[in-house]
Amino acid sequence: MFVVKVGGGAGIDVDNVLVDLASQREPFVLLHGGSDETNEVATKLGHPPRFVTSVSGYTSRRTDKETLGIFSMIYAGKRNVEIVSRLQQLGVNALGLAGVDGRLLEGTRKETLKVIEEGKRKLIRDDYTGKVEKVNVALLRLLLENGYVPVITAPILSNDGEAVNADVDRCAAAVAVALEAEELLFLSNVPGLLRDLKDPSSVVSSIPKAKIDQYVGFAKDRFQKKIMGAVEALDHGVERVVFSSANIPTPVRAARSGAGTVIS
Amino acid sequence: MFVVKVGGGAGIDVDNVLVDLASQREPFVLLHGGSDETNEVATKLGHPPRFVTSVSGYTSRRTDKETLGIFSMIYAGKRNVEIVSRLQQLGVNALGLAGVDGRLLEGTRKETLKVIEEGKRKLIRDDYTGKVEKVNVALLRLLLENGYVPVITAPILSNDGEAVNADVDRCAAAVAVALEAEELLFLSNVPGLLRDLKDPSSVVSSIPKAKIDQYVGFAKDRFQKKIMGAVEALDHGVERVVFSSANIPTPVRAARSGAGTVIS
Amino acid sequence: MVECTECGATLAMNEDTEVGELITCGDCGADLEVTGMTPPMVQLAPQEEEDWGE
Amino acid sequence: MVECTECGATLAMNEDTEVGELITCGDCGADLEVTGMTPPMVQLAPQEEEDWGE
Repeated sequence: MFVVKVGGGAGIDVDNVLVDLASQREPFVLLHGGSDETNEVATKLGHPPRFVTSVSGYTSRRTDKETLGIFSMIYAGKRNVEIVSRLQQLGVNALGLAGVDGRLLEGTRKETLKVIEEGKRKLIRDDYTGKVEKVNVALLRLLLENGYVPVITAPILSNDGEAVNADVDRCAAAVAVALEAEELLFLSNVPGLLRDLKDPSSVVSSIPKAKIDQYVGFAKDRFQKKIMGAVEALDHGVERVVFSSANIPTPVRAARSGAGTVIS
Repeated sequence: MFVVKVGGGAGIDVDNVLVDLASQREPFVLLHGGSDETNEVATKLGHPPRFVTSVSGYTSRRTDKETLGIFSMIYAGKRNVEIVSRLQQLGVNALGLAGVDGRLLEGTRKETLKVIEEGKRKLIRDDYTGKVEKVNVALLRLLLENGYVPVITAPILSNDGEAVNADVDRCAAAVAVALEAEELLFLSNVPGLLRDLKDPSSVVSSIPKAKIDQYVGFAKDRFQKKIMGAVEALDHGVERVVFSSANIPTPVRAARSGAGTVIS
Repeated sequence: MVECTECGATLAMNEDTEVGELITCGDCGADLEVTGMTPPMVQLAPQEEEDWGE
Repeated sequence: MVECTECGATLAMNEDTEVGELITCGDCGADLEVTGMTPPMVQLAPQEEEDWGE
């Protein structure tokens, strides 16, 4: 069993990943994002995306009620339908689920968020963002045992029954741990963790988990979050976490046989 | 077991239906539309909705590729997430599914569509519309038996693995037949079949299936399609089909005890 | 002018005819799909299993 | 000017302070949330379980 998360950024060849997944024999679960398309549609709808940086320096999407609606349109709607129907076309019996469905992914909504905006420290109260804390693994097993391939995305369900935005990388880590998957693959438009951001050939090929701190420095903001997710997964039983490109030939097979950055 | 379809039109109090559903003891499956919101968002995105009338006089949404994307955003995305999370908040273990998920709803995509547009007869080739022909009832039973309440919407899956728009009323009829449900309820912003469209009190309270032809004349275009769906369901084992308002107190309980127009 | 693909009759096409439009052959009644304007071209329109629409 | 709800010290508020902004009391260091501007009002900001963000 392995878990794949394919990014939602521009320049990610999702179809390339789906075609390779269709040829995999081992059972897998797929998660996907949708950030770039969400930004595009939000801008067209006159509610352009805003990103806030938490006081401890992490950026996240400012998710007020309207943004959450647009977020659901792309993640749980357009993109999930496109990926599921394409996989069905490739002979994979895909079944799309957002975290709210059947309480698949649950977590605590952050009532307040301390952020820095235009140099000012602010407290945001109407943010619909949460951290995934619980995975309904029984639902995943039920579907897998009956021949379905779960294709999962946000939003997730807060403890008081609200849909909230959540970091899909972190959801992928939580799903991998819950399913006791051996491998967790992050496929996106970067070949892996780069020593020098401007040099795509400077990929760090492997990192022993114990030495992760020596490498976290290379990662910029969003990638640091991904590495945090990887460490969390490794700490809870996942054997290998791989960051690799979605755009190379047979990207899944490549990532499972050492391409990109392997943390184990 | 009963099946409820709640409309997507403006002025439909969906929450009123969800609250009443949460108090139902009998198992049920819910389907929902999203037409008005789809029109709104399509217009804002600069791709306003177009409706075409088939040569035999029925109107349907012109669904080119871009429209299909917007359709999925609202039906399978924003609205499905809102309804599922609200039901979860009300203690119902709802699980959202579009027809593409796990091949729940399959049908033939109409390769071509003969329509009348601005007085001209035209042949449309790039329309992503289909008629539901197959229901994956095993998936529905699997979920129901494990305590989940399916919340279903379009798009459905065409035989060659494409997401296509489909009439959710007709999907509701197909689901009711597949599940051998006794009752199929259509809840919307009209109290039932009206003898006089301008007089809300002129509701036809009951219609014996055999006499349906005497009443079809009252129905205007879209409502005629609903009645066709009802007749189809009654012909295949469903005992009662009810058209009633979503906006009256306890609308589900009322519809199950004779409110609106009952066809049986 | 264009020739009906079914019976060979010559059909007049008025100015505002568009590609994708359906025209009926005056002679044999065949339903023809306009597939080109310059030069004008038609082909037999597919027979559609008409039902009550979606 | 506004009074710190924790230690009673008087705090100056500059012009561009906004509702929702966080200010720190110079005396006791408490994190205060600005809840009103006319008149200026503050309350203790909730302690947040800071983590690496979403």
